[in-house]
Amino acid sequence: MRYAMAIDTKKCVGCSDCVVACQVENNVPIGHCRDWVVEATSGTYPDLSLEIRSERCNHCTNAPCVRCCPTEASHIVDGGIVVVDHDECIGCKACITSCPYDARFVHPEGYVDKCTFCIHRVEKGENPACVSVCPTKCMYFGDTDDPNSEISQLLRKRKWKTLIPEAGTEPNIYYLT
Amino acid sequence: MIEEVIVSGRSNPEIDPYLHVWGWEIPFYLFIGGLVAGILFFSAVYTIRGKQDDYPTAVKFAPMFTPLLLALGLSALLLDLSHKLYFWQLYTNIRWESPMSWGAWTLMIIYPLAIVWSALWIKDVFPKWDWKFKWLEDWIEIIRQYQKYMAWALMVLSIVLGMYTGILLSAFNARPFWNTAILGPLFLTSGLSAGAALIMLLSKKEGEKRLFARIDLMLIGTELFLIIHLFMGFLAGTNVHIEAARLFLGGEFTNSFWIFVVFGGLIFPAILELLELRKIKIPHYISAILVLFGSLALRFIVVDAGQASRWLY
Amino acid sequence: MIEQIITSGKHNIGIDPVLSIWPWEVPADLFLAGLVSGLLIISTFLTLIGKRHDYPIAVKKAPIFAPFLLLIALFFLFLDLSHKMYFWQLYTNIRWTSPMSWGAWTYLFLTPLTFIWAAIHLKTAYPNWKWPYEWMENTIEYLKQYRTGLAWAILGLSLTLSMYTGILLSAFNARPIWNSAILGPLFLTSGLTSATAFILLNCPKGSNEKKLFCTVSLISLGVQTFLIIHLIMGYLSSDLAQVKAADLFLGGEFTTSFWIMIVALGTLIPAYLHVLYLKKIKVPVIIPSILILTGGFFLRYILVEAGQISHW
Amino acid sequence: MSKSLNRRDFIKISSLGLGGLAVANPIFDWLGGSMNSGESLQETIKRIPTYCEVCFWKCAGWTHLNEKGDIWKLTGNDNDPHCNGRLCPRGTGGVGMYYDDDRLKTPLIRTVVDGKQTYREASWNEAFDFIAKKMKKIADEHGPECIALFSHGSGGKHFGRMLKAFGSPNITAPSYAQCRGPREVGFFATFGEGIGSPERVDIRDTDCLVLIGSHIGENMHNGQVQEMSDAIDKDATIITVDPRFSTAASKSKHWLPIKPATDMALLLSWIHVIINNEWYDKKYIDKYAFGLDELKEHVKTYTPEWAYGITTIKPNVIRKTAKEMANAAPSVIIHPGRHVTWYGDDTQRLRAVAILNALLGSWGRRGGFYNPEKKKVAKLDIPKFPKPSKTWRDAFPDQYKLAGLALASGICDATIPAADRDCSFKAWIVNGTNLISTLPNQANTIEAIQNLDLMVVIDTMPMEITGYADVVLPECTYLERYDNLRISGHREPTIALRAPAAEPKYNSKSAWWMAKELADRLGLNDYFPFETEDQELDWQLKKVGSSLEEMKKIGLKKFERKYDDLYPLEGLPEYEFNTNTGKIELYSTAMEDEGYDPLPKFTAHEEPPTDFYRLIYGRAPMHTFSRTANNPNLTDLMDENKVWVNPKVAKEWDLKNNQEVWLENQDGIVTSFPIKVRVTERIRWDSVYMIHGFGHTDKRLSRAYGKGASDAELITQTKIDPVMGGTGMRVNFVTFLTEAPTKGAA
Repeated sequence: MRYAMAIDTKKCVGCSDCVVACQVENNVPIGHCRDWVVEATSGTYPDLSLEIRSERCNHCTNAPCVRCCPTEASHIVDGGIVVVDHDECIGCKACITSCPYDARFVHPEGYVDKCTFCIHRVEKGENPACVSVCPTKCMYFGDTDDPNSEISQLLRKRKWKTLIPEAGTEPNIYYLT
Repeated sequence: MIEEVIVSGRSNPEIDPYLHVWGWEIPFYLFIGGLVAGILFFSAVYTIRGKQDDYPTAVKFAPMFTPLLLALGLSALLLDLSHKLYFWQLYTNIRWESPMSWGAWTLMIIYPLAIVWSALWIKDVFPKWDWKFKWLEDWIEIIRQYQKYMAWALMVLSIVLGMYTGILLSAFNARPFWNTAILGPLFLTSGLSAGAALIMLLSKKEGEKRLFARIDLMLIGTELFLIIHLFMGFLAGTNVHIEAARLFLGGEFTNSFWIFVVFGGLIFPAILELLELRKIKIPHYISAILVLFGSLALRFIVVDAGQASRWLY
Repeated sequence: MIEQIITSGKHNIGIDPVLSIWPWEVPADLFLAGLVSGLLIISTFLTLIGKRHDYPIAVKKAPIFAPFLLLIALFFLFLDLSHKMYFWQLYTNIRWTSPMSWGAWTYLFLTPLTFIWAAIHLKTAYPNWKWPYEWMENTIEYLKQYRTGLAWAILGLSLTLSMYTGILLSAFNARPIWNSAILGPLFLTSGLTSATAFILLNCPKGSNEKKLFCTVSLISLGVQTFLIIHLIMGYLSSDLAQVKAADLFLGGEFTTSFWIMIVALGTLIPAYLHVLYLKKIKVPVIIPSILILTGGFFLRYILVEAGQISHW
Repeated sequence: MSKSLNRRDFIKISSLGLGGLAVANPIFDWLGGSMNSGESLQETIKRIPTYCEVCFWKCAGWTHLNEKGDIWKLTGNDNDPHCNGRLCPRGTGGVGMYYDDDRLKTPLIRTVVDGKQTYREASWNEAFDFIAKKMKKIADEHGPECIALFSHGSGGKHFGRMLKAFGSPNITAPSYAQCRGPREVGFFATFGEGIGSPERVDIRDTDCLVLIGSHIGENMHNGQVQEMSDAIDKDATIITVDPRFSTAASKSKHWLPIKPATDMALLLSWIHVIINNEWYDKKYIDKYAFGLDELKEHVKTYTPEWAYGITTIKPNVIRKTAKEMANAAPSVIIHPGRHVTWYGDDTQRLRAVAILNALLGSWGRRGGFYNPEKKKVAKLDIPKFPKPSKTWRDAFPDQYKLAGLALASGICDATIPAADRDCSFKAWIVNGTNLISTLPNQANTIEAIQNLDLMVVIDTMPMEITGYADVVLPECTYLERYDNLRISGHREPTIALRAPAAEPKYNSKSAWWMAKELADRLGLNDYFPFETEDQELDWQLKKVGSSLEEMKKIGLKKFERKYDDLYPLEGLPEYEFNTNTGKIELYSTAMEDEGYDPLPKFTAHEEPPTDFYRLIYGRAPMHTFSRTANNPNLTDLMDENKVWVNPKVAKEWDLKNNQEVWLENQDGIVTSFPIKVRVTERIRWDSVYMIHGFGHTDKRLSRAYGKGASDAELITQTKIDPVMGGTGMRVNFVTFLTEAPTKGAA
């Protein structure tokens, strides 16, 4: 089972609902966030194009943050979700430096925190908080191993890209362009 | 014009606007690791070659500092941990792929060895010293026979510790400036030259000072070569590496690196040592202190520059 | 799934489907250059620290072979050039950023010096050797007094030469296998190991020189293994291209040849044999030396081959 | 930056705090090898229905409590047509309003302490007595009509009932004359019906959506954004007309980078093209429309070439977009927009939009404008309100005759005593709106306030307006109170309940309770027959065939439409429009009777002087004006606005990204705080853009004070719309000041 997320940049309006929903759902302390929204504008007035992406931890298959964690606090559970075990993390922050997407942060209580694909919801069969709140329904979550899951069909139908694939981490957040 | 802006106000402390998770603790800890590796390496090598009497400070006196230095280094590392109460988790498993893990284990092994090693020599350095307890005396005598093997073990472990400080950084492919294999040997040589400098500083015997001055010269030579090799490697790397190199060739770290680390920490002390070897009267502690300072500054700048180099926006 | 295929039928010789423009000449040249520079480093180093007389073979006898090996290396390099008539163009300018350029210049300076160095030591190795001409006799006598200066120059040049062999490859960021900064020191140490092996080959039995060079060879084999592991780890903790390149050695087509020829035969077994020798167990020194030399050559051959296959 | 305060305490912290126990805890975990995935599992034990108060869209949803019974999160109600189970960022961030500790805590009364005006805390009874005594005094001297109520939110209904019972009809909201007014009047004059909120646009089924000044995706009108995303899925054509490259523009097939203040020219040229090429819906127009020939004659000269000179949009683009609209007709929408008070001729512009929609036959057809239906809920049987002797209209003899509701800016001007007016307003009650930043021309508003005898402000947050009040009453947030049922018109009529999820925090109370207490003191208690709010709701719900209990379980109840007239003009049946001629009035007789132009004409607007740029303001998806400026969750997303500057202009002024500048408008007013520059290609070279609702000057707003600059301070010039009194606010020009202005802030 390989969970992944697809974000349709054609529909995302950059409203940051996913950011607030994640903060509220997971009690992320104010001043920190597990996901964020990027607006990439290119061209010159009036020939412009704008791509809006909601970014978070990519739950990489070859995750540098899991490789470099000395206490195995940062580990991959089944479904490919990268989680941090709060009681095993000593806060050496090696994983923060090793993540090319800057998707981790130090929780005021000391351990390192990150997006967990809302594993407590996914285990109950629900979608992550950000996917279930997105007003433009532009975020899809599912199992890419299962060929007829919604996300697999989308990845077959649509053009997509991932963030800095050349960093070698095999990210699992796909941006439909 | 490409404009990539985070519009949802991401401002995670220590990560935005650019990464600054490792303050002064980790560079200090790496410097201490290098210094201790240098001292122990020299003292172990010269014990194996049976030269402990020709170079008393190197073999006997310098290791005295290592337990204290290691304590300092470890406390700096502990200070840096943000989840301090769980630090013992480091020793719940060995993770070969994570330099931080086998670095911690090397420290765990090297620390008692350093204490025992300095305990062995304490008698020669402080004759008046007596172990209050009887069983301690004969316990040390028993260990004395294994001194040879301990020396070998210490030599290998100090090399591993010296290399670990570099490889810890080079394992992060997310930070282009750190992601070069040359950092390992560079930090090893820098640690050895710091060790040699400290020994030069402490030693009273003229012969010893001259030997370590010559060793230090050679180490500084290799260090300079490795630094040039580092930058040539970057300039021939991918564009993120080129950008990382540009931080030092015109970017924000240019003058602080080339002036403090390269000139102040390497070239100038090398010239001083050369003059010393040519018998020109120069107070020897200047070059030693400069080398130590250069080595510390090298680590500070490498850690800061690494966190400033990035892939994304 | 991203499928990228060239549909316009591109098949340039040597480049498609897989790059193979440096077959064996270049690895042979790199190996010999490493060997020669190793020999010269050892002999000059020993002269400089005043141990000239304790180790006659290493300081005097071995360098005599150096010039000939260097010539063969240059010949291989020349063979590899496709536009042979214009090789002198190499010396029309110095291009600091290209390792090939400063490599060529080092060769230019080093070859005459190696001849002189060998000539100086010829008399001691073969006492009854007689220089055909009178003027050659006294020029050599005259040159003897500059021995230390000559030693420093040759030491510097041969160090650059051996590092050149590594850096030549690591400067290409198009080839992930080569683009690791560790290749320089790796080729330097591998050169030293093959030099010690060469010296051991023509050492008289039981001389303390042999014992010394056994330990030296053991240490440099240890360093070499460490560097190889460091090389592979460096690949694995780097970007996608290097991770995929590392697969060539961990399950790809070079796994067997790499781990057996280079690591096992080239380093571990000779090291073990050296340890046995140091423990006074009768071991004919030929075997480890030959293994080291072949291992050295294969190290370069496989790295050059694998480098050309790995791509972005 | 906001304090990194984690008020929602959760189990892990308490365990860590107890020293020894903390160390035992991890060891225990380690031994137990608990696969703690790092999340404390917060079951959704209890959820209470509510509808959102953070903006006027009023999405119905659920407040979830965590296992300790505290408010945890807000999610949408799945079968609410407003939000289909997905709240917008401000709705989800609504919990921030409850947990914001800068909230008003107790009633305050203004006193003078050693010469300085400050507030002292007072009990509720003391505050109510103070207000009641003053109101009676004003009513005796000047008559009850001299008391006005400004409100924006569900609190207004309760105070409205109390004030009408007291005898004053002057109840207004800034959302009419400063926002939606012109649109309602424009469409009423054409189709006999206004647009109402939520807008009756059928974006879900449309094939072509034209956005003129409506930034769906940046204004986060939840329903519309969701339907636009469905339209994008369906490959509907989106055409955006905007001098700025907005989010909607990036989604559109055609983006027309129009020169600001020239939209009217574009609309008229579109009408010209559609009529002359006979692309309009002939059967629809012949059956329903009136005045086509006059219109054809009127637009004869407004050719695309003429429009190109004014709007800088190429003629072929104008023709191509017109063709796209015609091809998609009748399921095409020329979106009326919401905040449309820009240049003073707004009603005429909206008339042009209405005419264009009529020509394409989209009114009352699928994919165009549907006919929303509201559920009739029984009124409370309370006595009739006394007939007021004068209304706000008397203050403006024969002006703004078509204004349907009271004008907030009008009442504000009428408060300043003027020679020709026999009396002016003496008391204001302000609820849920920060007049300092909603009404243009702050100096004028402040001057009006000086002339008041009594000013009562009821709000949840210490906004600037509370600084000027005589009495400040702390209202509890919508998560802590009952309110009227939400009865809104949509494809299917629905009613939604708002029930409290927690006790009101600090000493705050609900608006209904305040209105009842005040009514008792003014002897109007028979207008509040029930003791508590939920009894009133229960009575109303029983009348509709439901009950408070049932509603608490389902939160929202759908009803069948009385008759099947969702798309009344589908199939072109016989239909009587509520206009003078009973038809769609392309030529507006109502406007003609009142002496205004029956057909929209183009009027050129003032150009910015040299070194000045037109100030364009807009919305951010994560904020509702200044109401959420201090909300911890939402300020974490965006705590300050930036001024967008075109790179050419930035090079001219040598402005760098994130450089702090002060903005000075044409009247020399300077913003009190600096604002950061954002150099971006997305704005035209002749204008600058900034988001409304920042630059707060009230120190008690800890997260919002001094962040960014306030565009309201710069809007000193306004063009009043003669037809209905709307205040056109996009007529101000600004320039940059790179150093701090020497003289104090304006």
